[in-house]
Amino acid sequence: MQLTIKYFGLIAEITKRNKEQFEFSGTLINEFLETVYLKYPKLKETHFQVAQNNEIVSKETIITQTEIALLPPFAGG
Amino acid sequence: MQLTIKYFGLIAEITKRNKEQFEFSGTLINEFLETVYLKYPKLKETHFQVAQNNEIVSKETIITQTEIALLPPFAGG
Amino acid sequence: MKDKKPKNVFKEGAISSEFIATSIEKHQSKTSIGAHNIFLGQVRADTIDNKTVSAIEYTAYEEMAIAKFHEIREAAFNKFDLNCMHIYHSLGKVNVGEICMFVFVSSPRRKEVFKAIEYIVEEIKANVPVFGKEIFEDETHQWKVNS
Amino acid sequence: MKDKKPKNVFKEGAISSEFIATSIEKHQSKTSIGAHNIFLGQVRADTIDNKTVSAIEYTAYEEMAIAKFHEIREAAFNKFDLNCMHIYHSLGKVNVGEICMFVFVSSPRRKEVFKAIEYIVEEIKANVPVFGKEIFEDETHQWKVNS
Repeated sequence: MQLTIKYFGLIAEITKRNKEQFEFSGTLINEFLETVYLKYPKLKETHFQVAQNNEIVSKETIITQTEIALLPPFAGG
Repeated sequence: MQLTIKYFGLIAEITKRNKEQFEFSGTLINEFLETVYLKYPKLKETHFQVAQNNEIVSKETIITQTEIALLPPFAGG
Repeated sequence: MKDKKPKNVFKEGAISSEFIATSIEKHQSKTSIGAHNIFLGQVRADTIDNKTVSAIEYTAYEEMAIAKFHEIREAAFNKFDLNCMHIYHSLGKVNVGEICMFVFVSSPRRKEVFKAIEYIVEEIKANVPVFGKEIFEDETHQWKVNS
Repeated sequence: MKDKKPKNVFKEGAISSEFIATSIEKHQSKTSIGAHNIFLGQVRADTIDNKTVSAIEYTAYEEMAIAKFHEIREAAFNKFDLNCMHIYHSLGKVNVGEICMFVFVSSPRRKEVFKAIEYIVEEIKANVPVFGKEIFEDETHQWKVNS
């Protein structure tokens, strides 16, 4: 399936873009991240959380949406 | 000695004035209040606190100032 | 900005939103501030025995009140890490819906302002000799008591 | 005034003191309100390794942020006795000394607003995906992390 991945803040600075599409045939967030790390090895050493369907999810979560977001630490307020 | 007594809020409504002077020869707040009650018996059934030198004091306190205030419940804020 | 001289916090009549805005704006040059907390007391149209409050007329034992406001101010500066603190209270008539008290604290960090604002407001309610005559729409009145 | 539709709380650039004043003024017709509490986040001129922050540029995962703001809003209305609640957060560049967040709660009684404001601010800090790029005077930057 085709996944849209969104990047924010420090993460977008590393990937040099705000979003992109990946072809992905696996099941879990974890597996998908391996694909992303191949393109952006620096993300492996960078702290971020993953959001799916507007919720932070663990990396063992099954991908059910076509949009995934990588979120660096929050700094609101 | 001559004492100035100040009345506020509900108390001033009962005494119909904001302040007045009393001649007093005793020692304690309590004794002085007896003089005041003679003039305003209704104050006996009215809740108030006594302030001397900008502090709430108990009725067993010795009078050291020439100004005493009778304060009804606070309603600031 | 701590100072040692008691300030007169009383203002005649309601506290306007413009006054509050100006006060906020004055803090924009203080760039070590990260968080402000503002408490506003507003006169409520309470209904008691079918009569509705239309205004509160505030009076105070001013000399003692100013001393108490100063004590509260000093205690709050000692307890909390604050850049500044401002307290204003109305005297005279304040209509329902209008602001009768304005407490403003600022700190580098948010945790401090939450603790400070509650402390200051509770201390004012408990210890400052301000009296409130609740005036009903029919011109009768009763004396307010803080709960 | 509780509503069920998510609101867009984001504003481009700093939140002005006039905007805050207008917001306060709009509450004067709500005469069951007795207490307001306002939290303001202000951009601090922090110094890190001898470089001083001159502005923060905010971005957000807006779709998720709006959903989270809505959840926080609903939870606060359920937990506390509030008349109204307003939340605004800046996006884009906010200079030091300017306001980047405005949270406004109103209740008949003061105890509720103290608890509510702290709850809402802490929830926002922890759960809303807003990102802040701290821009130094020499144009370099670092990414802010909430503490």
